[in-house]
Amino acid sequence: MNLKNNATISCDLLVIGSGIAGMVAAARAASLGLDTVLTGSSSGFFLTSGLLDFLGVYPVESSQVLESPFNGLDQLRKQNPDHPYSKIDNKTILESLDFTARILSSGGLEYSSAKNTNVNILTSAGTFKPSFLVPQTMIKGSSIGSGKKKILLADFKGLKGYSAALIAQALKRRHMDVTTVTIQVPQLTGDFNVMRMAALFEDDAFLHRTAKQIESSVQDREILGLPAVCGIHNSQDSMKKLENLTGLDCFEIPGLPPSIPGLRLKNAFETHILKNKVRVFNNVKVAFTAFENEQILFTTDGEPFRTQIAAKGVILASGRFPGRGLAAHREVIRETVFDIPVYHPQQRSLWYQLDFFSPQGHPVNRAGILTDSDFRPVDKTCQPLCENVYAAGSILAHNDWTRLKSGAGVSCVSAFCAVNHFHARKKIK
Amino acid sequence: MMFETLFYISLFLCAAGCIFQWVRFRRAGLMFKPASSDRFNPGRLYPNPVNLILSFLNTIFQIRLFAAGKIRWLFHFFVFAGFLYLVTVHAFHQVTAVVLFDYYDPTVDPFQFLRNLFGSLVVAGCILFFLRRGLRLRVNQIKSNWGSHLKYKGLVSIILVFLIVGTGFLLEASKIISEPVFMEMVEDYSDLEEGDELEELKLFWQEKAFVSFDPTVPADPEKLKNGQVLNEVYCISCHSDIRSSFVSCLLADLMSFYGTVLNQTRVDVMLYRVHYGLCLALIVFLPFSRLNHIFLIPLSIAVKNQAPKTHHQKTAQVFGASLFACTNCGYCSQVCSVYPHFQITGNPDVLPHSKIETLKKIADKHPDVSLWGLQKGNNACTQCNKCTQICPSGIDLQTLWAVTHRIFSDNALVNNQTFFNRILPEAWADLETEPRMLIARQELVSDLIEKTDAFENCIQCTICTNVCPVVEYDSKDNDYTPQQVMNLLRLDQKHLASGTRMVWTCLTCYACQDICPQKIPVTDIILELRHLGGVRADAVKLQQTVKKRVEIS
Amino acid sequence: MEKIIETQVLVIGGGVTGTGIARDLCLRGFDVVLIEKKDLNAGASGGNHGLLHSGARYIASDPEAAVECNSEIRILKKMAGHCIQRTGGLFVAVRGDDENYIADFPGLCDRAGIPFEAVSVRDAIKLEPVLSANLIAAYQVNDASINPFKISIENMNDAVSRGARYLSFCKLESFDMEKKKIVRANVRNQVNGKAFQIQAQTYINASGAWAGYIAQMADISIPMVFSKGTLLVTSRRLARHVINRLRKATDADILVPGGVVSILGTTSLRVDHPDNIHPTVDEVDYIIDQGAQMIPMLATCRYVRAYSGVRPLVSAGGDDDRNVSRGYTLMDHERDGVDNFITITGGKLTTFRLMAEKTCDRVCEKLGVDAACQTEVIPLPATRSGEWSEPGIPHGGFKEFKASGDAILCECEMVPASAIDSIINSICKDKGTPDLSSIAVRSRVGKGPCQGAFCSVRILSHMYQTGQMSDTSGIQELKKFLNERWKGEHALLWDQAIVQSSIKEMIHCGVFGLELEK
Amino acid sequence: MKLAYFPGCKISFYLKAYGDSFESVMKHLGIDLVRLEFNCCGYPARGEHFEISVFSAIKNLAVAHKNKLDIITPCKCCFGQFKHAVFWYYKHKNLKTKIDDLLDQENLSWDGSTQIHHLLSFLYHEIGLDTLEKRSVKKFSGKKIAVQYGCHALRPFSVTRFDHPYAPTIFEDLVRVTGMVPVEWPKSTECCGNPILEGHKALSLTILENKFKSASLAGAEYICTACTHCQMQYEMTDYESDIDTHGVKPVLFTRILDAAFGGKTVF
Repeated sequence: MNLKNNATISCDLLVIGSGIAGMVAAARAASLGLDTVLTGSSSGFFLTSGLLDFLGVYPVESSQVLESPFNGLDQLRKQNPDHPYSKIDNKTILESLDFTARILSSGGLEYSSAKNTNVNILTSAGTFKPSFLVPQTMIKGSSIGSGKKKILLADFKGLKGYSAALIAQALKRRHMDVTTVTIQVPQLTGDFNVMRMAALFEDDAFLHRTAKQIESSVQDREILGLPAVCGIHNSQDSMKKLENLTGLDCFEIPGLPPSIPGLRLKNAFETHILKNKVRVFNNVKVAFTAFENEQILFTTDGEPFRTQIAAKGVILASGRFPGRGLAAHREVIRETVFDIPVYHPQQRSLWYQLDFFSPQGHPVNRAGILTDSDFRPVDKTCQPLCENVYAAGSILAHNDWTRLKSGAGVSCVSAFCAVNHFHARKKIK
Repeated sequence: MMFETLFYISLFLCAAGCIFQWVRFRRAGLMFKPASSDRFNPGRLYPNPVNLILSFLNTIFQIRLFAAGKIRWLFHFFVFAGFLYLVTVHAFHQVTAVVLFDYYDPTVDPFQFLRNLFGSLVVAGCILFFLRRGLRLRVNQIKSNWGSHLKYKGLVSIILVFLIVGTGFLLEASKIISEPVFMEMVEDYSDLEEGDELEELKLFWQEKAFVSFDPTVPADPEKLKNGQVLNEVYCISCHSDIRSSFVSCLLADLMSFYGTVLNQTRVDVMLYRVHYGLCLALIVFLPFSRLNHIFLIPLSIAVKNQAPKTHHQKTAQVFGASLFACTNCGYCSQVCSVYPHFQITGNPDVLPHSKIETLKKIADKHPDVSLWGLQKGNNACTQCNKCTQICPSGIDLQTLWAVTHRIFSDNALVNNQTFFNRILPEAWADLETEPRMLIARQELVSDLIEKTDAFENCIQCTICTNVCPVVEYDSKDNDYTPQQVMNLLRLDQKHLASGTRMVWTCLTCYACQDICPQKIPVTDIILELRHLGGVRADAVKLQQTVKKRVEIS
Repeated sequence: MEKIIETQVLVIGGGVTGTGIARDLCLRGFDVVLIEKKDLNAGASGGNHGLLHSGARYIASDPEAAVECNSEIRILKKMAGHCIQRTGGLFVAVRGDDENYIADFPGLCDRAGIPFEAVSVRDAIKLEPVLSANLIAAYQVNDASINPFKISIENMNDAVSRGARYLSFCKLESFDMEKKKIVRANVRNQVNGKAFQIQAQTYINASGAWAGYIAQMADISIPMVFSKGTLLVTSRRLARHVINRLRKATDADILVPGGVVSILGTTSLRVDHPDNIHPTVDEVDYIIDQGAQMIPMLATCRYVRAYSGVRPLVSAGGDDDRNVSRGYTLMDHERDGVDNFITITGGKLTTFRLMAEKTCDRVCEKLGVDAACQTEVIPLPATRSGEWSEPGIPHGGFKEFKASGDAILCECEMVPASAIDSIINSICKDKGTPDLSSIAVRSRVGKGPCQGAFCSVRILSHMYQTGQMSDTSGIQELKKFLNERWKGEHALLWDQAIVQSSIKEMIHCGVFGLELEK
Repeated sequence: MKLAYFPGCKISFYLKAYGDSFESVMKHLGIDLVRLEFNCCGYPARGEHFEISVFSAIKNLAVAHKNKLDIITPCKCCFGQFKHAVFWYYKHKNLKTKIDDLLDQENLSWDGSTQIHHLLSFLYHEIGLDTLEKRSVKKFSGKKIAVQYGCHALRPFSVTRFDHPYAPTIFEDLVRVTGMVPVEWPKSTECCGNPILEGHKALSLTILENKFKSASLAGAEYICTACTHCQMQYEMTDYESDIDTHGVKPVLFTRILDAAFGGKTVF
């Protein structure tokens, strides 16, 4: 990606944003043979859980946890015709999730689902979270939901924000049989960080020592829960080794950021798209300059090494507030690349509920960009803003993903479809 | 007799001067001797004969100087070659020419001609030197208001040389026109009495050799012919044609206008005394003048070639006298890699030739030395070896800087990285005195720590800390992690932040900066904190140097 | 059989006045019990600027209060110096402000004996570069800032060390009256639900805004007026001095430096009830717009939190609450037919010591004890338990404590695990129940820009890991704490704050699904 | 093709082998290297003195500009510093004015047009893998090698635009040209430790040792560098005998390439 000063590069598709939606869009575009450029920062993955949700709760008002996402999907479409899922049929949704799992697999990370049903994953707060596509290292944990397994929970002394006792108490409330063990890590003292912890899991000697420490607590236990720090580059192998050493089934419990499963996800996506010759402008912000001759022109920051990018199509997957796709001001919420009109509650007093944990969610979380059925952002008259500008991911309106548990699903699906639409339209021409 | 006594006295003084200088050089050498803790002790540095011969050849032909600067080489070569001849063949003719050539006499050719030739070479060289100075052709045009003391060094020596050769020419000329000398010669080497014959010889010398007689001998072609015959009888065996001493001849021609007066005042005797006196002065002055580089350069080159081969070993010791081989030609500073450093800060001690001067002062326990400036300047050195390569004196500057650096470290005048390694950030932040230096130094900075939007967006996610190799490998000693440093800034604790170990151990690998989800320029901020801490530390150290100065020298 | 606690004096209310009274009484040799329905400073004592007035603010409206402030600030600086930052204050006027008031200011100050110094506009801006370029006048006065949490904690600690008992989360339910006297107070522990009784000779109602409700239990009616004030906390300190607007006291005209932050306030809004108040979006916007006239940066800077307090005022008629005297009200209810009951309410943070002194004088009088007030002469000792309530200044010896294996649990305010442990210890010593909220009262936990997103979980995990917590209430605890934080957060969410709150929601709702937990 | 050769400060004394092999490689490729009167790139002053670090770099660029040449450097730190300086030169208007004044005094000026090449990016983008492949007469098939990217070229990407800051590929691609097999090792983009060698030697060497260990675990025989400072750091093993290299040898990329091209280098 060495670029000369003031170089101009052109491409078929520019993907703005390196979150899940951006990555899936770039991967899809590459698989369709499109010349693709990806910009944005992928470090947001550190803040994700590493789980790929689809639809976990609906309706949110009644906190209805869905056994199968498809159970709620029809109702969602009926009640909320503007939700991204309402623009896609079930087949395409499954196709896109399958595609995502495949590209992750090609990037070295296995994800699996439980036959069109949600998987309930234990989190480090002691809660269960419905998810859909789950990393191999966590999937075994779904079996504890039945309450019949004898569980052993391990934590590491000094690992902040994770306590086996806390989870155990929460599980006891659900009448589960659970014991805990704390593992000492002599290599790490004081205030150590998660990455170091995770890197240790790639060391066989450490695994042996850990297994040894657990040994006395194993007794009648059947399954072992660990914080989600079991290896960075080779987590599946580390997990398998640990299972062999302890004789227990092992699963990871996702928790506070910075999240190692998120990092694995980032690595897998990046490996895949770089392998497929997507050009990546990491941590570079692009500014929209003009529509010109059916091309959309951008410049990157960083004078005088400013690069002009001329793209035939754009996938706007810049995310919400944390990804800086949307910017909230005291009076108004703006979209940061094209300044597309953003749907949001007019007065700021209406943005948030008084209860942080209000089941129906905060209205501002349904703010976002309105699109047509092809995921093209529309203006006030509901006309597409531009022939070849598409939006995908969390920037889309009417998707309160933290409540619906639909974050990754909407990202994968909308990105996948948006690229398909772009590709179809390009072929016709 | 008196002249000889004076000669021996001056030789004695010269020897004493040499001893004095030797002691001085040794003392400088002691400053650069290896510390007992050093792993590499190169032993004592003495030149071996081969190296000495090689460097002697360099001295004669000044090969290194030729490589560095042609004009400079030219006048050096003129002066050196000319003066070398004059000293060996003319001044010490009794031990050289007289012994080697049985027909030697200063007034016969080729000696008379060669003396003039080499003398004029010296004069030409000197004139070139003065012209170059006067026309500011000097290569070292470093604009600064410092170091006027450097400008006049060497000027004394060249003037002395010029005066010696100049008076030599004048002496020769004055002898040529001198009637008394002529009369003495006639008395000593002929049997001529007052009369026509003498008159004829006088006429011949008056016409052909510019001797001024009082009264003037009237011209007569017949007598002149006779005079020539007489000349062939009495004089020609010791006097070649006067015109082969082309410079003196010219001068004599000019002087003969005032011949009578000059002869009456015995100006030749006077000039002889002046000429001789100047030569003695040169001998006495030799150990202290710039001219000593004639001896020191070969010595320093010989030692440099002698020293151990690896740089690490070399840093153990520097030959003290090589400091004094520096002629302040300034070529080193001209090629210095960190010259822009000097351009921005104006600290002369960034530049090699000024650093040497300061080091000499330290070696001499000079009371007025800016150790701080030298330390700053020396720290800026990138060890690019360019100065060493170009140095016409062949001083091992590269090693010199390394050793100087070590001396500072040994004397607790450490660089900022080490300085902050020894300080507790809390104590550093509590430092009451906001040094005046801070206000005095108007610098442009990237300004990130003053702009809240650079770091305020930190969400304390600790991703930067997680990717930081320093945090990973230095967990025992590290204090604040990168995101904590950012947080300190938010808490308005920039001085505390600038004193943290994290800031000074940072590898500047930018891993944190490129992964920050909030795009906080973590590394750039850390670098700026270093800058801030550095400025403050400099001020603190400046106060310390006053105390340290005594100890170091 | 219900437990009965016997004591000489029962103080109701653990605000700065209540704790001040408890200490004052202890110094005079009384046996004291203090009950508080929540935790220290749960009311107005915890919801103010933390400003010690020089008095200059009241010179026109309430000269008497101005004189009181002036003398109290001197005493407090001497007696409780470790809780006070000698920031100094500025009174500044901008173009458009009432020029008559500006002109009268020096004269009024002189009359009240309040030291001041006129400062040129240029010097004022040099002192505080954040000030508006529209400045027209400036005076320097002796304002200071105080850490109200620290002063309460220290007062209570000193009282406890002198024999007082502090019962937190104990709510007064009713009085048992007999013959013009209160004989017993019925109290219920809010944590475990157990009821008990306290028998005292004298009962002091120092419950601030709730004074009316407490008095009601003794069949006494106090005409309370509740004036809600909202304040905003900036994410970093903007100014070194307290900056007052030089105008007739009104809304959003004071910016107080509180350690590493600045606090902007306040408003005055009549409310019906002192409970469940929280800042609203309209108030926030109004405060910012007003403040920005004086300090333009306030329009763009980041705010981490807004909070509201209720001023307990005793009505004297009239509509504008600012006209109601900010002076304190001391009522001996003998006149209302209850002999051993005293109410102290109203007043200001600055004069809390004086209020305590006057109250205690009355107690002495009633009980016929001859003991002089000593809070004027015995300095308040500094203890370690108040230490971590200091805003964010990182504590010394960071390196050593890191080497000893201590971990930072709250990154924003740099609170290490050892601090949490010592806070928990001191709470346990007071027979309290350590939870996230009570730790938050005693430290800076949750008060930084992340507003509890990370530290809540870390501290909770730490408490479980070390066995300081072992029941199933963890998730509820977490939700309660975060919701408490949310009250002060939701009205301020735009720009960077919304980014951070989104991340908080991502963690606690998106990943943990806490909203699904009942 | 003519390029201004910016060797950096350390090569001439500490790492002659790099300079020699670099020049040899360039000669093979028909690149005419011009030596100009350059000064330090300003990297050592980064963090020490902002103005100096930027001015030094811009002055070099101005010298190259005067000669109408683009710059090529074999050192990652020099490369990164040039980019970094240019970034600040344009960002900081007061600094630009001051530097322009100083340049003006020496009859220099810079308009931003000078291209800055690092050895690797130059080979990859300007020469091309095909050409290199064709020129490689000797292949070192099967030798496993770990490549060391240098931090200052990689990051921050928005300034250097070298390659992906965490998953770079160009070095691996270039190494493959010689028939060597680049191994995947987690520390390929991590710092070598050189910047703190003086101030925190022990830590610096710990970092170094861990790099050797990591490369060895990945099965590499060599660690390949294309940066003066990285190579100097790895060569610390020559002076500190107690560093455990795990049998991994540091090698300069240009030496491999020179050998592959049939140059004088014996490898």
